[in-house]
Amino acid sequence: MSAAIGLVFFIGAISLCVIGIAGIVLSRHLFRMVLALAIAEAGANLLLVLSGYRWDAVAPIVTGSLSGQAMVDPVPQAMVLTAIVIGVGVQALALSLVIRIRQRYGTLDMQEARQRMQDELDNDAGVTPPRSQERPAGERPIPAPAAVIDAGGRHD
Amino acid sequence: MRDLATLLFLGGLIFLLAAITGSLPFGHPPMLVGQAIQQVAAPEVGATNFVTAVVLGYRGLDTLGELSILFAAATAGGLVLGGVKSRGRAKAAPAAGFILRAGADVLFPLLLIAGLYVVIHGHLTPGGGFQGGVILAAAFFLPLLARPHESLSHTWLSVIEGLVGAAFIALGLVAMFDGAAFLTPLFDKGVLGELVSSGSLPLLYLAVGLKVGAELASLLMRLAQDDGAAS
Amino acid sequence: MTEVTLAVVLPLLGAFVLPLTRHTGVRWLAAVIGPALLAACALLLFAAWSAFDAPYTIALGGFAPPLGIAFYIDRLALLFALAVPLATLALWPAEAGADESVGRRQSLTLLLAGALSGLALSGDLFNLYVFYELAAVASYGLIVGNGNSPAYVAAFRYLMISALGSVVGLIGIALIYFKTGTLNLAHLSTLSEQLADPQGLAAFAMLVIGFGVKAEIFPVNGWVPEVYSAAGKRVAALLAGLASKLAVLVIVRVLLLVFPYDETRQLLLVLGIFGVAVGELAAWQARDLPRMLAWSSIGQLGVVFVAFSLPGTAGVIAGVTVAMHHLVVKSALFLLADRWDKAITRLRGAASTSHLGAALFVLFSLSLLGLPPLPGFWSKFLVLGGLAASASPLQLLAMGVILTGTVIEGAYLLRVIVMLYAGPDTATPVPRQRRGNLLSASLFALVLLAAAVLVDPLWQGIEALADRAVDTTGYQNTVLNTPEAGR
Amino acid sequence: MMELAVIVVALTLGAALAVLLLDNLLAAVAAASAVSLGVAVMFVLLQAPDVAMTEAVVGAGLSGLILALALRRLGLARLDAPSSGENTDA
Repeated sequence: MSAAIGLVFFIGAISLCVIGIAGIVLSRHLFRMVLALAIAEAGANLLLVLSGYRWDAVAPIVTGSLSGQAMVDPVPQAMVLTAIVIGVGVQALALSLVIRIRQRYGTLDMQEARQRMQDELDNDAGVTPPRSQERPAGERPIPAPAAVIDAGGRHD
Repeated sequence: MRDLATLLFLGGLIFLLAAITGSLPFGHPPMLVGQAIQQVAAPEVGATNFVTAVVLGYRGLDTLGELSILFAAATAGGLVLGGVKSRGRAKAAPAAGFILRAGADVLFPLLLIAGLYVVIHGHLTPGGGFQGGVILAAAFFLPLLARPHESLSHTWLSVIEGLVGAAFIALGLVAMFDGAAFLTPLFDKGVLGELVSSGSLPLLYLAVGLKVGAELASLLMRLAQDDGAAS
Repeated sequence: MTEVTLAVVLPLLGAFVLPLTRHTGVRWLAAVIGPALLAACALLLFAAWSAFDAPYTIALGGFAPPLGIAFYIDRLALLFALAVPLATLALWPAEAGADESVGRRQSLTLLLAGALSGLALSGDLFNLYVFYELAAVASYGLIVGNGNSPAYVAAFRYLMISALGSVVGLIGIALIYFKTGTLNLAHLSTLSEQLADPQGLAAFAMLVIGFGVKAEIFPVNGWVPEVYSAAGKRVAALLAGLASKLAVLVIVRVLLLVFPYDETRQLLLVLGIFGVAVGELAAWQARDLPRMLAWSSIGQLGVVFVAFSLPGTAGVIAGVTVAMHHLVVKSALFLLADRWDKAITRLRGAASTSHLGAALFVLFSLSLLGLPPLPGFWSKFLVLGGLAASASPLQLLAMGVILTGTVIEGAYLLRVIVMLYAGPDTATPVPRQRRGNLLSASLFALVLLAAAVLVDPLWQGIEALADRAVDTTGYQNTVLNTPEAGR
Repeated sequence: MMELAVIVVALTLGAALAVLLLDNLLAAVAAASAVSLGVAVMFVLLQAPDVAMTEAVVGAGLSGLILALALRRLGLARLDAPSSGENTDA
């Protein structure tokens, strides 16, 4: 009984991890990468909670008498609490980066954003990019409003 | 080439994870630390919720680190999205409908009380600073959705953030004056299961709740700002 | 005994309080608070270093170590912890003006310093993970601090790679907890036989991936060149010089205490060899100074991993030497690249506008290459000597790769030096170095030269440090038999 | 309990796949919230009420709100138009 249920939860946790990691690696869309990250984190958290689960035990909260029912391990639960809150902080930060990237480069595509970043880095450094013949650097002009909005954001 | 590598990587990952987790002792964990904590947590910390005992007692430093991470995320978010730009917001945002406004008015006190309740009872029942803090953040953020031209003061939020974080650390430092280690619980443990018990734990959780609430509220407000560029 | 904890707590406290000073109206306070706290931490750690006689444990919260979080303090931990406030002070983002963003960057720098000290001192696996995440989040913020457009993309990619690593690392932690039911490193090390099977080794590999992102280890270092060239150079110096070393320390602690096996050492060795090969070759192809330094830093960290993969005290001695040398040299080189962040061909005649800068660049380059009186020679000598002593085929390969890497390194560094001292190009003069950067770089140079003079005492110190560091049973006894454990 | 576990895991995995495959990003955000809810139910089944509460409040509620706000700021929070394109410009 317990083994079968354990298997179900394990499959769930591992699949969530793999779906999430696959989403991050395969997706080119910035926003979807953030979503996939949340899924992978949920999978890892589930695995962590599973590591403290006893099938014959109750939640680690004392009700009534002290000795009695066996309890599940409270330590992984505490760690998962921490991990969940860390995850949401990182997610918010990632989203604000996505918003800025969209404003600066006008794209939500990882490859394109990265290409434009490389081009700009090469330009700033005064190096001719070796790939420039494949893909014209000025394919999409940098959106004009960026300079205006971020007048307060640049601190050089 | 890249696709092939990715596929190999994913296949390997699934195989690896399945093989690794296949023979783990599910349902019968060794629980070396967990068992020991369950035996001593009630007398040592005085909380009936052992998860709280672990979060604030045994692993209190993790919680401080976690608060710092939220603070770092909010600070970095401030760097990314720039400073306060709420002045230009008033003209662009349309007023919300009556239902949303009325709902927000009704929900605000309810959420406030619910959040505080969850925070204060964290050492007795499920819940605590994180969950309550999120509810508090929602309580203060909801009216903003209803009335976009009003704005919570960033100054106040940052003052709360700083003071409460410092208070958490100060509670930990007080113990060091007596020669004990950082974050050693203070005060009397009290009677197990009562609201005023488990020493300084409820105070720590209150600090966590306020800090999480302020941090998340400022993150939400940053994201909710409309600078008119994106749309 | 417990005041070493303050090295972690004070920077965090400073970071929380720093934004408040904006509202008090006392302007000078904001500028003073960070450096003052860091200096206090450095003094505190220095006092702990001089008073040190035997390793000891701090049980945080007064809970007996396997239950609560414990700090373990030995010379290895103190050395790295001491490096944190000192290097952070030298690379402090001191800019004029009471701009809000300056305050934010200073807050983040303090958070980074606190987290890195925590990485040096903590003896609990999950606590290490939390501090590692804190360091990561603080560095995302610092990277975008200069408001450059490329920095946003670079920071996002770094965030994604790092978050992916964190998920994998968390799975590794879950695996270890599944098998042992504890997170304390000392407790884990007493149970290390339980982790000597394929599952345990997989968990180690996952931890290496997780903590290796910041340590620029081979498969997860794709973020390095773009981040270091897009971010401010002081930030790059902080990340490449300091943060990477603390991540390495975490991996080494886990390796020494919990997974002291040939397989795990070989994993590090192989990853290190790849790092050296990829890093040096890419650095040779780089056309601008920041990216050249970034790739070369990957190569150098590869050498660090090769060094730590040597068994016994020899590994720790070589590893600590290489890591500390790289900390000093790479931080300083990135400081010099602040103004020389252009293509190498555009640096023609830079020596004529900034004599000191060029001289420092030559000094650090020579040490990096391993010219005999300089510390770089000793670090390379120790690694190669250790590899030659127990020459397995893989280690001979590592020797070959490191020697070839040194030749390549010589080629690209000489290219820059020749360019620096070439006749100046009057059309586009090279910008002068900033005073602050030159000052900090000179401080690093003084450290380097002092190390070159004081070889003997340093050698003895590092030998004693390494003896303690590999003493697993000593670690177990110190942590698990603290006074609190008897309660 | 067995049936419940199977159903919850299946629904959660389905929602997780939907997050990656749905063209509309707002729908994907909703699916991500559903994943969090599913995981929260699993936490309840695993005797972790604290974690379940946090996951429900943070993962399903707050994180969904953050994602939706970010989408609004990106100008992609529309249910009618598929917004998967790499070059979607508002």
